[in-house]
Amino acid sequence: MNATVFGLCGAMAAGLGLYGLITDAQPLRKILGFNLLGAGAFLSFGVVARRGAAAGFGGDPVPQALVITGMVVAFAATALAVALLLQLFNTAGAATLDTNATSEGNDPPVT
Amino acid sequence: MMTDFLLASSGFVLAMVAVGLIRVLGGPANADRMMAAQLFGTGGIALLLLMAAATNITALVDVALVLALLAAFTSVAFVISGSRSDMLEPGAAEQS
Amino acid sequence: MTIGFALDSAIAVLVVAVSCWTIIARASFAAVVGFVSFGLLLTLVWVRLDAVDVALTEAAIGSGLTGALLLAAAARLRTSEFATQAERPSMALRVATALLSATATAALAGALFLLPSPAPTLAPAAAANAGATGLGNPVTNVLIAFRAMDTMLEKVVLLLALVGVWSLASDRFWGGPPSPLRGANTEGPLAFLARLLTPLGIVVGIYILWEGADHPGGAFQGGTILAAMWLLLMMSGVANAPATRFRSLRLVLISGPMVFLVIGLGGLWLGEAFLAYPVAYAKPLILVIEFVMTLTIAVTLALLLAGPPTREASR
Amino acid sequence: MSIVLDTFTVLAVTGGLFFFLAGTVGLLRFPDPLTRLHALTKADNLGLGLIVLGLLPQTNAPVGALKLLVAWLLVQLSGATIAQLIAREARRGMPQA
Repeated sequence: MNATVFGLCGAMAAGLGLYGLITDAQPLRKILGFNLLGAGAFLSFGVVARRGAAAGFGGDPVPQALVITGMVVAFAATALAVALLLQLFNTAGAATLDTNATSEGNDPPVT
Repeated sequence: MMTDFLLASSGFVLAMVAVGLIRVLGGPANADRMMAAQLFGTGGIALLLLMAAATNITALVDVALVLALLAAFTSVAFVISGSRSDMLEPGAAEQS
Repeated sequence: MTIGFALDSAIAVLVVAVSCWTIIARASFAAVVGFVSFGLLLTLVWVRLDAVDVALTEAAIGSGLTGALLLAAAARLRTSEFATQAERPSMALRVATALLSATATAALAGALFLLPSPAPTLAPAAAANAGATGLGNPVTNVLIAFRAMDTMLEKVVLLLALVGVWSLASDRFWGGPPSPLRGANTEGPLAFLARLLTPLGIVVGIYILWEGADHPGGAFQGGTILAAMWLLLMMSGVANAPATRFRSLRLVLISGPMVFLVIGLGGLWLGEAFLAYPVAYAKPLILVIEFVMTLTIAVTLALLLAGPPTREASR
Repeated sequence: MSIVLDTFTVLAVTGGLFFFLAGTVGLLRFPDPLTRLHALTKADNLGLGLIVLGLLPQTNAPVGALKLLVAWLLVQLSGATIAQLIAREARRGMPQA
């Protein structure tokens, strides 16, 4: 069945996203990895929806609706994460999660 | 027969987009990378329109419309952030 | 069918290749461009999975808005990028992570392969109850009627995320406008494009909302297109980002969840259940919710992307 | 009648595919961003135009044909302007590259 190809592809995207999320030191790249992980999970769920094709629909509409809701929530979470990251950059002068690097560096300007 | 021709045509356009995408992502200049959204703006839309005609799902034309709008929006975002990161280039480029 | 299978396989290989690029690319800008391409390719995947509603959402939010957000962040963080690149984790950690990721992939793929053969589905139930709302699009039915609670709470999540972003502003900027989204040279072609594209985009956005009743489309997709058009005006310098203290702006932000809540409580008051629409008025009520929600989604998404207020509110 | 229309579709779509091929070859072979941009925007837009033209007889409602034309118009409008914006970026980066 054709949908299986995309299931495999979603699983691989999720795995790659997880790898990037853990190993990449840059917070922005972690956010990218997290989005990749989420997209892979949505895609896998989309394959489940496709398997549930019945009653004249091309797929089960319930998982499809949940994926749409999930995408909007993922965007909201990404926007908040990016705003936090930019705030970190503005106050600490570097976008890094390494606690030693920020405490050694110049004192953050108080706003 | 017509269906097969249209589907095969969309496969051909996909191959062209794939080759172009590999070329464009590799750079070397950021200006090259900015072309990625443009590539989907023409190739992706041609692909969707061919698929819509092949499968008789007319809603795919709506997807093509949305993609056309959002590809333009993303291209503008590319150009603006690209030009901003170029403004910061002296310093950043020399450190590396 | 074989042509279709070849097409699907080619798309799948391309998706995996682009996600690899997103992880391994050296420069963040290149990685984000890879991610945007990934989103655009996913749109094709959703089309091939016969989930056109999801394809529209992916094209609009997944690649469009998320891409613009991450691109702007990559541009801002450019100076800090090379310093952080040095902090690479040890080889042992990377190998362990690779193993963990491979296991996760295998588990996910295995779960999909081991799915029971006539897969469990709610499609017949959704088809049987479609008459209760009078709408022809099953996905809109699920979103607005059958699982309306999810959709309402998701509006609240969007609002909370915006409150979170705004609360990062320092006290003296509270209520002021966010930073301008403008680029280096906005005069000329960009302003021309924004003026030309926005009216067309608004028509397409409303059309997608309207289509959502019976065909793929709806409030999310329409709202995102409207948000993108507003952002285009801001990025090209034709419009300015609004001060966040405006009453009217805040009213639009809360009107979506509020209308949902009021109609939901109305269902309770009429003796049925929370969010149960009286059958005779189901369709007009749903249209009211969808229309108000589109406006709220458009404004919330655009402001989420614009970020926290960074300038003092002018009196 | 339908044979004539189908032949027209096949011819126009094949012509469109040819221009997509030409654009991709240009993208691969041309030496700098400006010429590559030229290959991408000119050839692909012509290719899309021919494909839209070829698909017009296959639509079964006037609204469908209208939407095809609107999609093409949108790409034309945005493509022309964005090509110019990217070209500016490419030219600013040229001396170093």
